Amino acid sequence: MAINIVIFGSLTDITGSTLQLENIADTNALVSELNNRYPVLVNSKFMIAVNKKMIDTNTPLNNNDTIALLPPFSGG
Amino acid sequence: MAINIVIFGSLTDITGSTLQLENIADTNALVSELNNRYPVLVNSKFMIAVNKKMIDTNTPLNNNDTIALLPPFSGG
Amino acid sequence: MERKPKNIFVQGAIEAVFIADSIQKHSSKTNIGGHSIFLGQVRADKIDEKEVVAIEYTAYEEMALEKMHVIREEIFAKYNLTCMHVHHSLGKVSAGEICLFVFTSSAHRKAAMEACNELVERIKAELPIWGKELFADESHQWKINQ
Amino acid sequence: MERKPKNIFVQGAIEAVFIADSIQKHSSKTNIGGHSIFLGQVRADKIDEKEVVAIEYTAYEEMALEKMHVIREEIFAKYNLTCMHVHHSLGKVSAGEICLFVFTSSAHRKAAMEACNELVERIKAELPIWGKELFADESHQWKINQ
Repeated sequence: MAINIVIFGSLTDITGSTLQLENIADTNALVSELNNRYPVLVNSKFMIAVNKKMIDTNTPLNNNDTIALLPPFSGG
Repeated sequence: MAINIVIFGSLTDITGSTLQLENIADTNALVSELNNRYPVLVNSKFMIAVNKKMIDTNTPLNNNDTIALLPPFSGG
Repeated sequence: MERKPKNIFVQGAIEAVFIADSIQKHSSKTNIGGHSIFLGQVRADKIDEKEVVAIEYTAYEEMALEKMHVIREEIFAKYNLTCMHVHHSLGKVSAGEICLFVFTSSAHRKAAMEACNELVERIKAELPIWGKELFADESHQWKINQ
Repeated sequence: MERKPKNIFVQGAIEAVFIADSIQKHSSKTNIGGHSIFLGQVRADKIDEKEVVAIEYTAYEEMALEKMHVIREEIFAKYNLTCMHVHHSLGKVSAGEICLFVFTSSAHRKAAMEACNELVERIKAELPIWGKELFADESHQWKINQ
């Protein structure tokens, strides 16, 4: 199972702007995996959107879902 | 003693835009004289400025004072 | 800083290109973070089947400029502004044209926005300016501010 | 009335002439009495002796446009507006240039002013857009909204 991750703002300095990961069951597992790969992420504040909807509880992931990592917005 | 009166807004439909009057001791006397000359003025709401300062009590008038009759403002 | 009374009056409508120039001039002030602009536009109100085609503005100019100077000083004292510009039409302004242009700028948006709103309210309430609403048949009615 | 999502994004700075054109277009809408405009301008902030020379904006565009569509509908439902226009820069905008243009119009000024203020707050808080503050030495820092 492939999930596509798009990354924005300050987080791109850590992870680059896209990632593809396999075998991630849900958003909690995703965060663990990301923290494993990029230990400094632990200090970063960000929200997660699954298919452009912001989520705030653990959410199961499906094949070809698009996940976005969104640090605090700073438009305007 | 001459006083110069400048008139603005809707009041100009009644009195024209300038008036010169003689022997008017104070603003109360002025209002009486105006009401005499232009009876429809009684129905008009306006403020009086003496030398560009708005007054709200009876005010003595001096030679060559400039009096303005100011109906409610409607700029913008 | 002592500021001199400025002339706020413009003959006829305020043109979009004048507004653009005014905005453009602020690009050299790189301490500005936000601009707030209010534009008053003449409405073609219908009154008893007759439509307003223009408003003709007159003012007690000297008194208006003195009062505007006081308002300007009070607004500068109250808000942390970089700049403030006010322009008001005199004479005939047709329906659809701009008759009032209020422009405030500040480092952070809140001051510019609040100052702009307060300025518009004070200009309408406190400046000796009158609008005469003109109809197509050359009759008129004096504008009343709400 | 159903409205379609509009593109709010502009490449680079928003030019004064674009703003003037937008104002000019409203002269045919003679039911408008007031326009409220907010412009965001890039500040040359000094941070540890280094000066911001530009901000580079990126966005999660699709999500931003969907969210903006929701905000637009909510603002139209809440305020009695004639029109609403929002433009935000993407890419590099130099200090002194305009990066945000919010434009609301209504018959009576209050609706336009309140809607404009609320729009600016919501755009800053809710749209997935990020600013990267660029310094002259090519280092950068990510902008934080207060």
